[in-house]
This record gives sequence, C-alpha cells and structure tokens, in this order.
Amino acid sequence: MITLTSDPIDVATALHHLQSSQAGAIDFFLGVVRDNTQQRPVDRLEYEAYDRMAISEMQKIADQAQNQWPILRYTIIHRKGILQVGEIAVLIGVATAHRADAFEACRFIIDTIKQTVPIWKKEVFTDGQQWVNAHP
Amino acid sequence: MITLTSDPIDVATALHHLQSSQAGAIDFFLGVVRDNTQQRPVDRLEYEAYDRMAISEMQKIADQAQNQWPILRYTIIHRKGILQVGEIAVLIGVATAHRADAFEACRFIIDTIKQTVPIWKKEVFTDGQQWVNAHP
Amino acid sequence: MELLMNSSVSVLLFGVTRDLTGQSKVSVPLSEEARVADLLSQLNQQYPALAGIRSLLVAVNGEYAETDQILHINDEIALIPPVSGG
Amino acid sequence: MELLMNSSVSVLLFGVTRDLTGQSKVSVPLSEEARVADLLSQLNQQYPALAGIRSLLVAVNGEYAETDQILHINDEIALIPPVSGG
Repeated sequence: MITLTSDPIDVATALHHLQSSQAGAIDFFLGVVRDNTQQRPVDRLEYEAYDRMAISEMQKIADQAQNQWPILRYTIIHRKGILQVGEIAVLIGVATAHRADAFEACRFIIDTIKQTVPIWKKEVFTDGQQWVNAHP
Repeated sequence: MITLTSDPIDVATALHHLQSSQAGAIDFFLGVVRDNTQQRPVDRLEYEAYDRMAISEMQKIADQAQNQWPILRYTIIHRKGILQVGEIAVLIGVATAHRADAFEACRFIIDTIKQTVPIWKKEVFTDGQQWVNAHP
Repeated sequence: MELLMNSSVSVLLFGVTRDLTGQSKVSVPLSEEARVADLLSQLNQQYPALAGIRSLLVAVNGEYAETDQILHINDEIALIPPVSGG
Repeated sequence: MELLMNSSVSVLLFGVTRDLTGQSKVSVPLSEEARVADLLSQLNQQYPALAGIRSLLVAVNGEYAETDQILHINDEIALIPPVSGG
C-alpha cells in the first residue's frame, strides 16, 4: 500500500495493513521531524510533492523491493504539507517471514525514496528557511 | 526501557516512549508469531523466561548498543506465556538523529537478544511440539 | 502526437524552483523537435536565478526524461530540483 | 561466602531441561570447592536425558558462568539450554 497524504500518519493503522499469518518479522522505519538541523533550531518542515509522480516513483521502489526480497506485505506512507517537530513525515513497513529480509528491504526503500521520489522539504528555522538539498 | 511481560505488546505505547524532539529516525522491529515453521503448521508458541536474568541480559545489550550508536531513546519489550499466530513476541524500538544508526542499533539488539537472553520458546504444532534450538 | 512548431510548453515547478520564479507553472517557447536539453537552456535564460540550483532534472508525463528526449505539446512537463523527501 | 562441603545446591531448570526432568528445580549433591564443570557432569549423571540437548550453560546469580567457576551454597544457580527468544 502506497499513500501520499496531508493527514497525520497512524502507526497502528499501518501495522494493521501489514498483518499476515506468514509474517515472522516486521520492520518499521519512521522519519520524524526533529528540532534541529546541524544545531540550527527548526520550527517546522513544509513538504511539497509532485503527487502523481511521487506515487508512481514510490510504486517503482516497492516493485523493485518485491523483486529483491520475499516481501509478504509492505506499506509506504509519505506525508505532505506543514509538519511540526515530532510528527512522522514518512513510514515504511515491511513484513517478511524472516528478519534479515525485513530490515534490508525497509532500508532499501527509505534510502531510495530519498534519492528518486519528487518530494521536497523546506526547513523553516526561527531565523530563516531553506529547501533541503537545493543548493550546492 | 526494558520490559518482560505476559500482556500483549502495544506499538502505540512503545512509540510514545521513543518520542524525542531530537529524533529524526525511529526503527521498530517486531517479531511476530507466524503460522508455520518450515511448512509445518504452528498452532501457538509458548515462551518461558528466566526473568531476572532475561532482564539483566537485555539491559547489557541495550547498554552495549548505547555505547556503539548515538541512541536518543530505546525500548525493548519481550513477551512471555502463550502466544497465538499474529501476536507480537518482541518489539525493539530505537530513536536516533539519523537513520543509519537506528537501523543498525535495532538489528544489533534483536540479533543479540536471540543469542544471549535466557528466553525459550516451544513451538506447538497441530501434531506435536518442540523447544526451538534445543536439539542438534 | 503533435510535434512542437514554434509553439510553447507548460512546465510545472516545485519547491525551490517555484520559490525562485514565483510561479508554479511557466510557459516556455520552444521550436519544433525541441528536446529536454533545449527546454533546460531556455528556462535558464528566462529565469537566471535557476542557475543557483544544484541540479535540475525534467520529468515528462510523470517519468524522468533523458536530455535528448523530444518534447511534444501535450506532454505533462515538470522541472525536478534535488529531491528531499523522507 | 560459605563453600560447599559435601552439601548440595539447588538448580533452576527451564524449557527443554524442565520438560526432560519433569522438574523446575532440582537438588544436586556436590563436594566442597565444586566448580560449574562438576555440576554439569553430576547433572548429566543424574538425568541422562539431558545428554540430548545441543548445549548447556550454567548461570550463577544471574550471570553466565565459566566452567571453572567455583560454586557456593547460597548461589542462585540455573541451567541454561539453548536460548530461543525473539
């Protein structure tokens, strides 16, 4: 299941989607808004997405992960809009029979999302703002 | 936080314990009771622990993980007693500033738990039962 | 599909490119058989501020495009500055 | 701490060892200055079924013990068959 949403991400709902009687291992990764970037205090993050392409790129990543690992179920939820410190920006959940596969697939998915999915975040500091990765 | 309990493990409560305004990444590992072991249908698992030592060994693992990775918060919850298919047997949660540390520490903790912590599980099949790892 | 004939294409802008141009969609005049590389040089000319961005990719109909891909007037074209999801 | 003097120690049993002996605690006679290795050989003699277990470790006062560790009468001693948590 792949979701791009303005609503808060609920871990219990995501877990429910991952249930499989064959699953022995579930790995969840949560990307959370932290209160600083290199010691500079962060007030909030603003996420923007090219929706149709963000979804199709996330689907490609999920397909590739399913080719590489024996995944029983997965869920990828990415938030957009304004997020406060402590809120979940992204949730990746992978259910497999054995734990090594769950860890590896989950990490592959989040690492690749950060490289290819057209979603952008702006860090809003108390004294300015910047689009992450935009400038050299 | 380290817990050994007969009660069902609640992911939302565990997540709450991991909240830190400095956390950018949380990795959760859930070990779940699956419905088969090498194609043999499993009815339930029965977990037994040497409680005092199980807790102190889990604490040692957590301490070692904290020495190796910059962990902001962690939670380790191990279930004991009778577990049905789909129930969570163990939950490891690690919150860090950056994601590589969360994945690595979480995996270290679950891998080491399986090697050193005095907890035992009996697989109860529809046609027999066995203590896991007990026999050559 | 119709080729571009001294016409123009619409380009969707996001993130830093939207902020720098002040627009979420711009029109770019392009000649027939224009390619992604032509679009990028045209855009850089039209909006010199874009030069300060670390890298710019182009998506055509929701897929990353190579610089030699030919553009068509009905394509959905988007400029993709460095992504930062997750 | 008092040393063992032709006395006996209590040993906690778990998992497969509890099932094989039918007991969760057994008493093992041991001589003075007995070590973990002595306890293990005494136990294997008393309960031949334990020989079928892949490995057996001993914990003393909640810590894994080496085979040459000396046992004392007030120690909390436990037999640790292969663990399988998680």
